[in-house]
Amino acid sequence: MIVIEYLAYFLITVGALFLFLGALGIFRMPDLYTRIQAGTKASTLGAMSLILGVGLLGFVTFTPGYPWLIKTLVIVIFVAIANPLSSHALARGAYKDKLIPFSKEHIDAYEEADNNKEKEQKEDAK
Amino acid sequence: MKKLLIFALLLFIGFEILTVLADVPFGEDRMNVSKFYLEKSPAELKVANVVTAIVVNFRGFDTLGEVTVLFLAAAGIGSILYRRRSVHTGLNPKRTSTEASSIVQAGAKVLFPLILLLGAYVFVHGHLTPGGGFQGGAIIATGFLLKLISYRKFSVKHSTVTWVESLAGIVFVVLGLLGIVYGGTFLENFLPAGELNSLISGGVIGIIYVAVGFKVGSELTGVLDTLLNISQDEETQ
Amino acid sequence: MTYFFIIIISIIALAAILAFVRFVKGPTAADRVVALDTISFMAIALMVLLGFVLERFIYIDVSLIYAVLGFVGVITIARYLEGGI
Amino acid sequence: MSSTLIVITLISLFFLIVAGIYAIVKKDLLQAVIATGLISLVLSILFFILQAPDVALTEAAIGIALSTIIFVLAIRNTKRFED
Repeated sequence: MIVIEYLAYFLITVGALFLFLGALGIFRMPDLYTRIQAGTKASTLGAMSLILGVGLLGFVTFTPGYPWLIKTLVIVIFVAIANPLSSHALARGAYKDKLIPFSKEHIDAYEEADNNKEKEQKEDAK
Repeated sequence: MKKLLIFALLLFIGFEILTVLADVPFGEDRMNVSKFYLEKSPAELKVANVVTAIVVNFRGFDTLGEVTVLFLAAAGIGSILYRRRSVHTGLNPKRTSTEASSIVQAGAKVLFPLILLLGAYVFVHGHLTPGGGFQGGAIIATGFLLKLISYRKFSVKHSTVTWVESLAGIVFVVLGLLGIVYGGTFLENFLPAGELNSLISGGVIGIIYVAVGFKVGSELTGVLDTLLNISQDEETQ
Repeated sequence: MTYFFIIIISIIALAAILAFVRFVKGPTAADRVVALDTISFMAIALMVLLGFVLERFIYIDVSLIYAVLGFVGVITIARYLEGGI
Repeated sequence: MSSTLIVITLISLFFLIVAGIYAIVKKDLLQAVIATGLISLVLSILFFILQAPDVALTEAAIGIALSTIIFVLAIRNTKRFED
């Protein structure tokens, strides 16, 4: 039991630190795409581990502990699906909205892939 | 002259309001109605969530009015936007101009049943946990919206929406009328109350909240589908 | 134990302030959506934490709803920016 | 613990006021809608702290998803510009 409690405190601390790092990334990064990657990865990990830590702590503290743990696990699963999905859709939408990425060497792999696909389709048509 | 008249009128109204307010006692406990609700809803109705007991049972007639207002709003939106939609002769109306990316589609496929389950959980447990029919219906409509904006071919049948909505409304009204028959007043709780904090408790409250959830969910789904179906090239004409 | 939670909550509040600065500064609409998304996930974490501290089991339903529904709004705005809907 | 809650409430109120002013002042309608979403998020946290989970849940279900979406759909059927 005491091991679970220390693990929970560790997870909560890690989660809060990663949430802070995600916010710092959003604050400091130069353009939208880098901000998205800072916000998504760091804040997904932070929120997941913080909620899991609180769930473990509730499992130890409250007398019927398992409902608390199950509900927090459901929230963790939803966060793990939802946050990367929305960030992906947002990055794609911003790219289609013609937002220029910040970079010194203009390498656009997404456009190249699109061009290659079009070429292949033309060759197939021939 | 006019300004003087207005000033005199304002002075009179202010004097009247002050004399009325002077009769209100200060510092006494006057909240008799809320005390009645707080005592009666766990003791007699066996409902853990007092807000649900007030919304569905003590003020159930108001809830019927709210549902009717929502129905009128949905009907208004439908009647304004329906003519534009019927211009399209094709079977598949032009809702989205491009398909969503496959990641969003896969995520929508995974999350759609989970969101529907969550909405059903919220309105079935309306008398135990926070939330109820309105919130559950909104969650279900959001789930349908996720599917609608992800897939081009997914569409909601308006006849099904209308049937579900009408049936839910009929269930609400019939339960209220049965209350008149068995208990004497509209929406009287005539079913056995059950045990506090269990799923089957509170008599008609749970059934009414399920009906409200279906009604709100189908109405909002119909509104969102109607709003999405206006095509863009038609707007430019 | 209480001091621990106070420190954690203040870290989350500081992070929310940083994201809010990006919300005010952010030049385009997409930047603001990213800031809103991050603030909403911080709010989910904060609600679970407060539900534990205040010892209210039923309160975490709110954060469950937020985790599910918050992203649908973001996806709709993204699809609008994309020109999809 | 209660002083921490007061600090959170003050920060939330600050967010609320700034986002509200922003939603009124901004010319771009999409950004105003995003600010409205932030307002409903902060309001939900405030209702949560005031121990009204029913109202917080309603604000969460209606405010962040449905009203934002309906506003976006309305903007789609009109015109939008970015300044």
